[in-house]
Amino acid sequence: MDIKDIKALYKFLRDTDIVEIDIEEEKGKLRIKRGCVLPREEAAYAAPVTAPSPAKTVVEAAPAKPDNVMVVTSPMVGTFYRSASPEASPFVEMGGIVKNGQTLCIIEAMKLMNEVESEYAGRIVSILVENGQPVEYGEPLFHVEASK
Amino acid sequence: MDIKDIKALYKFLRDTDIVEIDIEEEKGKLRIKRGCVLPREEAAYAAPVTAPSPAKTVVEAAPAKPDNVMVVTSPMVGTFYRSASPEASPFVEMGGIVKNGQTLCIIEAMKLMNEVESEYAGRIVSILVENGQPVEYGEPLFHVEASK
Amino acid sequence: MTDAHYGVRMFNKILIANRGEIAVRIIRACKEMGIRTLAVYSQADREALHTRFADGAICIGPARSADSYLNITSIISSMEVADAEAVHPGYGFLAENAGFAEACEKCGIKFIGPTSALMRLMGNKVQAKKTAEELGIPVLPWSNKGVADEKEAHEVSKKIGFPLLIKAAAGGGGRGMKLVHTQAALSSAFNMARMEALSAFGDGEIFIERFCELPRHIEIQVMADEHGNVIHLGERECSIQRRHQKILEESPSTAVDAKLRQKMGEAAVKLCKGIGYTNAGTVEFLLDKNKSFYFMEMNTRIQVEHPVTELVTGTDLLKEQIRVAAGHKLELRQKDVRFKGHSIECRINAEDPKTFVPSPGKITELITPGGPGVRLDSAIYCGYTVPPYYDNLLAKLIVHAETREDAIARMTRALEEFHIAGIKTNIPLHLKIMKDHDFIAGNTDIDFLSRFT
Amino acid sequence: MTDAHYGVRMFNKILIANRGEIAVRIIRACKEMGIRTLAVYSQADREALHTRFADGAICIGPARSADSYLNITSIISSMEVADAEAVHPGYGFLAENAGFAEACEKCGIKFIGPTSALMRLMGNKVQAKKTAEELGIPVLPWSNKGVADEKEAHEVSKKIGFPLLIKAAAGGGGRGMKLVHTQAALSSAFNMARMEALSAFGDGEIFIERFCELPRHIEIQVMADEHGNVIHLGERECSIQRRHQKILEESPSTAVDAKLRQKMGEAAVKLCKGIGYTNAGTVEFLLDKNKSFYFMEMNTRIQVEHPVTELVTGTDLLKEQIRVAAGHKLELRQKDVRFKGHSIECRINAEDPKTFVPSPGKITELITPGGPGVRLDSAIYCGYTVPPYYDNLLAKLIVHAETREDAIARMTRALEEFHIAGIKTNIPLHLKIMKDHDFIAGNTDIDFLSRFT
Repeated sequence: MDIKDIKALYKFLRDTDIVEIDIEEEKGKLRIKRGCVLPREEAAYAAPVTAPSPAKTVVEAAPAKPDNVMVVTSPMVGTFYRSASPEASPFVEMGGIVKNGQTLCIIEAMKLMNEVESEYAGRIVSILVENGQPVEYGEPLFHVEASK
Repeated sequence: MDIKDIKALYKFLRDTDIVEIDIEEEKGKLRIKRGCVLPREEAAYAAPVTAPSPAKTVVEAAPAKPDNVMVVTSPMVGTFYRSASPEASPFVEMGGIVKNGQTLCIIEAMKLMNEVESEYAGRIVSILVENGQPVEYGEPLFHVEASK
Repeated sequence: MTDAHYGVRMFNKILIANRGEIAVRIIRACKEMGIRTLAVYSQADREALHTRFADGAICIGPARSADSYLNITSIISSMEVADAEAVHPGYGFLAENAGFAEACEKCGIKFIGPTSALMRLMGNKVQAKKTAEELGIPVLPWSNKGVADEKEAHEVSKKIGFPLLIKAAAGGGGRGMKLVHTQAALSSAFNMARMEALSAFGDGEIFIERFCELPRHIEIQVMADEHGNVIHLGERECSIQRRHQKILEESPSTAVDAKLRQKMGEAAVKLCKGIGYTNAGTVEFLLDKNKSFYFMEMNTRIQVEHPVTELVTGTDLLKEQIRVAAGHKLELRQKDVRFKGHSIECRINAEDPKTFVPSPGKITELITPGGPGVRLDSAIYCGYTVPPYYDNLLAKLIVHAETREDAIARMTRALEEFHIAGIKTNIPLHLKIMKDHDFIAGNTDIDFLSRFT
Repeated sequence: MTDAHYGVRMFNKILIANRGEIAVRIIRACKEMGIRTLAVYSQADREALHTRFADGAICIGPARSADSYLNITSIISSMEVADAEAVHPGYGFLAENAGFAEACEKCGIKFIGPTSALMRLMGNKVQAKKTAEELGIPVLPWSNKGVADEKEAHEVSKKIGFPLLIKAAAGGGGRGMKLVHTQAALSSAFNMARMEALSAFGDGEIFIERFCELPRHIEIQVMADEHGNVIHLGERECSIQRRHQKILEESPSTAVDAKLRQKMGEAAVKLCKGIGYTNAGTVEFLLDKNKSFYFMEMNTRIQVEHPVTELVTGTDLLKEQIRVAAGHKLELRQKDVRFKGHSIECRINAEDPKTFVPSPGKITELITPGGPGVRLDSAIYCGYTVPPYYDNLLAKLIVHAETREDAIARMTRALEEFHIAGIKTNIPLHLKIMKDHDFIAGNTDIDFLSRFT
């Protein structure tokens, strides 16, 4: 399993709602778990993809985040929704302009819908989680390029 | 047990043939074991005196050894004798001049007397072990200040 | 998935709502049973062993326990998100939180422990004591109900006599207790206790019982399935405590012989049957100098000190908890429970061995004991930083040997091997206990450690 | 000093003439028995655990084994200097060196093991086999004595048939063996074997025996006191070997039932009684596909894999060795030996798990497994540098559980917990074995690992 395979696998996973995948082969084991970003890597603009030891691999999917790009993280464990209902349109879109206090998404926890509001005014430059995917506490959801 | 006590105790021990002493007090345990010098400390001119953890203490009894002072170490485990028999006079004395190949002492191992010869020509500046005391492999026996 | 041992249903995935050595212990049991494990962790525990050992791990909040390990919403949400069927609460944190158990029940998640109703019943010390008394289990003379005011307290005191103890119904583990020696001191002590109980537990209910001088703290391990079967697994001697915190436990107790063990065990089983208890539990007794025992309280969870029972009975209480929660019948019958040898557990805490001040920080050197008869339930490794936010239990060192004398010799050499640098630990205190004449003679009571240090 | 258990004399101080995990194991036994310990170490082992754990330690030579751990003069001199009454040789190094045992006997030092005469008798494979045969213990058809030349070899081959094995009388553990399939290959194989034996062991004595196809390697643990009592403690299954080096052992064997165990045990005991054996020993048998067993050789020492026997029988073989050497009678009688549960040992080696190239160096990260049913006999710690001079055994991971299935599950989770960084280890190989269908089914023979890797 080389880095290209892992990248390809990761690309595939990003488009699904698979959270975790375990592969066991003769050559070794690979586990990919999505949605967990270490705090010291929060600035790394990417969700880590890790293969457990002996061969630890971290794939960084994007270049370093500029200083004026803010991270909106999940305030709780739950399921991430981009819109108020399946039929409704998303609260925000890529490239959209948001105001401080504007609702960005919903985190469903224990059947309750919790709105996540932007603490920044600016432009949405990344949406880091797919609709319907589980998120953990502190997991990055959006990158907002702050207005000057 | 503070450092001064340990130093005093060590001074006392050096003049005896006690190899090891265990003291257990309410305040803690102290073990002093003589005759074991770590190789990286061989040049330290002193036998280490250690109190086991939690309070490791190393007492250095003498200043650093000059470059031209050579160490004669024991080639085997055994008992150190400075003379060929209890009645005979010592092979060498403090301050005595020795030739390369001259017998410095005897190490008795399994009832056999093994003569230890000097590899250096020069003056005996330290006799590090007391007569009749056990020595281990590699333990420093004499310091010889090499002739120029 | 079915359990190979029984052909009965078994959980696919269990969430471990805890941290430290007990979380690791639960993960070990699950792994050996072929059950997937989901750890939850606070931001301070990313490098913790339970986070590393589990099959999956979800960050549930910041370091503060109230926001993470006590965060019921986050934990239940994690189970929904990761599709875990059951939750093991360990001890501490949410283990005796009836509200959490109830939330699990409502969400269709199996809480590995008794029902929330049973937790509520035993969580209230007045209710628990009343229940035990009604079932004919000996209790110390007491107020027989909550004491409403000073006047009632004085009436009760006439019946019970002095010294007496004022306790909070919502307390437990010694919290919220006042010892009163004279009539004169009663009123103010009563009012203080009520105020303290109200502020500490949000519940000012107070009761009074006779004070028992220098008792031993003996507890009986029970295990009950959901089909009405209850067994006991003998006693644990837990008298060596500091401010009601146990630091060393052993089984058997030097004060309990086979006959007394049977009597106390039967009392514990009677209580469990009487209330319809399920899963693992511990019935705590005081044992006085005349070998009379009195029900104190029941802990509705696995205990820190469960390994000493496992070693002398050859059982695996964690696996049994999980099996029972999945609806299995108890493997063992009472008559098959055998006690073999002697076991001692030392709780290795990150603290100054003299001042007991906690000592978190980075472990820079570590040599752990091993060899025959030594079990280490630990959550540390060399290079691990012990966070300052949680309790200071680093590891449980447990030994098993044929006799108590051999167990003490084994524990001594194991403690001597155990080397932890970078933080302070109570290993020197344990070594001192192992060499204490009273301890060696088996003369311990709940004041042992205060006389000793 | 007298042993509290018996009131009989016990040693004051024992010198441990070994290093690594077995030296630590011996120190542990001594400490628990109240016996002072004296370690000896080479200059490469100043930071080794045995040097750190012993009550005293003497440096006996430079790194090279021949100058230190095999240096008989230094070791005996250390005993005289430090006033040790007995020496425990462990396994390897001087453990089966009759000359060392004899030197101890002459110096009035108790060698913890059999007499030098018994070691010489069993050390010569021709003598050992002849002795066993005379006692009525089954052996594979063989030359019945040393084979002097090619001509005699051809005569023997007519009686035995092909394939056959040519072996060195001074060999053992598979060293100096030649497998011969045809008459044509016999002469050159015989001459090569003799030359190799002469250069490897300084003894060119050669014998021939029938080759047994795909046998299991089953060994019986025996223990004998100096009063004529001999017991066996069941078998160990040691078929998983690489180039005659065992890497995994278990007890009981899946191929041995109670009846066969009794038969093999009785054969082992008969041999010991026949030669007047004392102390711990192991009688090695080959077990063929028809469940016939044949005496192979006897190891006159404690084995690496002794813990699996300790865990299933609840005994402490090291302590028993010391007691017996001090003149005590055996604690156990044969009828009291009970077998409980299943035990597996994995030898954790510092080596590449695929190429088997040794991997000495500094251990930079270490997480050791623990929890219920896990025993670790180890000589490593985080920060320790594994020296390149000695064998590459880092630790023995041993588990005990009720059934073989449970033991495999337990070993799997323990291996998964075991994390060693800085050097390579064979942990991945052991994990692969634990998941192998043939292993799980108990289908192992001495070719298992060669088919497997």
